[in-house]
Amino acid sequence: MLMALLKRDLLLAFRSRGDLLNPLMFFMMVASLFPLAVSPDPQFLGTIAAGVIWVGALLATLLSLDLMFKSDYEDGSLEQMLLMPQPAMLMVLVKVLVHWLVAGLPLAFIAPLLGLMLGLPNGGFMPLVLSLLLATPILSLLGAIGAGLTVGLRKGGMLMPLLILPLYIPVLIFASSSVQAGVQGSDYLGHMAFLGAYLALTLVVAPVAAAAALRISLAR
Amino acid sequence: MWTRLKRLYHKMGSPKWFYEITTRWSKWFMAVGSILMLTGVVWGLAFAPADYLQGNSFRIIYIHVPASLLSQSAYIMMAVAGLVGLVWNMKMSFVVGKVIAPIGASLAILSLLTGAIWGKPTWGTWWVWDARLTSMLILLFLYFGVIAIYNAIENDEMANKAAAVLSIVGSINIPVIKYSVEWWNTLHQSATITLTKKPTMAPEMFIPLMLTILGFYCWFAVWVFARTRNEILFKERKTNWVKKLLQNGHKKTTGAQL
Amino acid sequence: MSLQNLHNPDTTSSTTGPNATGNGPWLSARGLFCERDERVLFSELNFDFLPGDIVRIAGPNGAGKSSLMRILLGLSAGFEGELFWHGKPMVQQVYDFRSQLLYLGHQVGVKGNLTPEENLAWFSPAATQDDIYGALKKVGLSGYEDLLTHGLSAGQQRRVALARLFLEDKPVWILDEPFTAIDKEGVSELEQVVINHAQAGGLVILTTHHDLRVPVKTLMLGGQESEMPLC
Amino acid sequence: MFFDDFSSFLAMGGHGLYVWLSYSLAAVIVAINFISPVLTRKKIIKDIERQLRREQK
Repeated sequence: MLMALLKRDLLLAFRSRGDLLNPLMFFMMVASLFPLAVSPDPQFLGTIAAGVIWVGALLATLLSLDLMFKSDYEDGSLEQMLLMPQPAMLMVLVKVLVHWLVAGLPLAFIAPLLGLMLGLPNGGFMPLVLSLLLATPILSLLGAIGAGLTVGLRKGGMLMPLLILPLYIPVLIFASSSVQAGVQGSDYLGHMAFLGAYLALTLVVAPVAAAAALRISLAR
Repeated sequence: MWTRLKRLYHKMGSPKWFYEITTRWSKWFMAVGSILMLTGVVWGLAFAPADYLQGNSFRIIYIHVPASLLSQSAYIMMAVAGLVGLVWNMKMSFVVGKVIAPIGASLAILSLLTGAIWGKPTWGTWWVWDARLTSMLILLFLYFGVIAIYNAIENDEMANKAAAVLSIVGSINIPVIKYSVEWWNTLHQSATITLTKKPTMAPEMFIPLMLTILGFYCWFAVWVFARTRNEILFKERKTNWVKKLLQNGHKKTTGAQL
Repeated sequence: MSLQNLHNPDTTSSTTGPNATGNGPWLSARGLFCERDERVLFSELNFDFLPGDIVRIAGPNGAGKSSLMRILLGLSAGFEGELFWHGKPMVQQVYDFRSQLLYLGHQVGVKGNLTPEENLAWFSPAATQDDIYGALKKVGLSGYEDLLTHGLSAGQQRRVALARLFLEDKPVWILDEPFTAIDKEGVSELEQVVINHAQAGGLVILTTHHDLRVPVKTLMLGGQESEMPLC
Repeated sequence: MFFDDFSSFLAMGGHGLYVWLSYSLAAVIVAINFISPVLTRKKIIKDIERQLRREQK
């Protein structure tokens, strides 16, 4: 049943490819606002590139989180999923996996392009991609909690950033400073270790919390 | 033993019992808290020596640190109350969690304001991205999230449970957030006191701080109890014991007027 | 089976749980109590649903029909009392119960962006393509198997979900207004399907506004005129 | 007493503004926390009494 769910959700994502592009386009737009707003000086852009790209990635993820459970809630599939004879946290894990594949992973591929546009020094590219690969699953996992809590609410889209952004701060700190470390030519293994540990923690906590959140949201 | 525990659990789940016991406790907490605060503040303001580096601005510590400590532990208390509510389906526990949120947020604001004011003479600007102030700001954001969820969900039971889940996740994240913010900003002064380590402050500076911390905790209890009693009154407004309570109270006030 | 009111049966059985032997009731409740917005929907509700039963949950609007269904499904925690599945407390048996359950709600969970075949493939992963085509034929959707569902009419979309009744081998059916948006012939066919399922030893629990030409047990909620909420 | 006289106590060695501003903000927030439940309580009691009177009629 979980495999079937995975297949179904990937198929659905593929059918609505247009929706998937929206966060990516948003990601690019946010990043290109900074040269316009602050300064196009390559020297200066290079120093803020890591932060800009990572802030953009956080916001783009927030934008796509609404899709995680919303349509399934509206057409009754979510009820059916909660009635599957497996713990709901497994279902949440499948949902998170699909969200990451369609919304998190593409960010890691497109980020080097933004790095070039923002004049990110050479040493920063490797940690940028690595940190995105390692930390976007965290964003999806924590996001699932927010999406689960707000799924039944009409104004949920406004509420979610408020609930989730504070939890994203450790990711932002370590991921963007890993890029800074790469730029300065120093070791960024410690940053990755932290991100890995945080990923492990959220992998344990988030599915349980998100499943509980979904049950609460559906128990009107 | 087990049956006694069970009876205690049922008692604590009973709004009437909670209402009555906290009415009695509040007076004591109020008295003890006020004495502690008065002594602590007078001692701290007028009698404690000035810091040899920061001078007299250091006296802000006697409200900044209690407010910071209390707003952090209030968040944890809120999460624990939520957990108890979710696991044992104890309604009173949810109520306590709900009333802590605005109090904790107000203390976080107090901590931030006093921190900023303290920063002006110390660092020369009103706001510095110091590790502890930044963590406190994020804690305030976490409080905002919980309060926003109470406002967004109309159904009480759903709101309580959703806020409980959020505060539990938040409190699991607090150590991670604190660690990462401290790591991010290691340039600043370390925490003023740690409860486990021997204080590096002089005793005549440290004792009044302990007094105001304890005093703040007592007052916090009074605030939580008062708000909880309000919630109980409203929730139980159709029960006989509330009606009786109000009638008795009414008689008393008219008696006093005569 | 005759029409009978299950509300408040003799209280002697309510103190003990239902017996756990093989032929005992499948789904039972003891002392169910539910209140919404400070209004008691039902209290001291006891019942035993046996294999072969067709149970209709009835009552005026707001009597708690959907609430009771959601409680039975385990989607709502806002109740007191105990549920039993095969004589054992439901809390320990919830995954076993769900593995035997087919539920159709108001929203049936059919995705417009999937074809009927793809929709059914995730509901019943074990089914082969032939099974799915056969089931779709039985609900009159032959030839629509690989069209996107949002192109179908509302009635046809519901029929996609109803095809699950032929596809999945689940003993317990819980159907919330299954006849909505179904035409007359469809209704009588569906009634026959429900009867067949019960005669084959299955349990059907449903709500409907239709007058069923099927012998059913009726669980009447809100016998007294429901009070208007105080405001 | 650490200070020589009352005016130096008020001045706080030049930091008077910061110290007294902090303490008055604290007083305000503490006062809000004490007063707001009392006001809420009065409102709730009034509402319940109005409800009771309506029921008696």
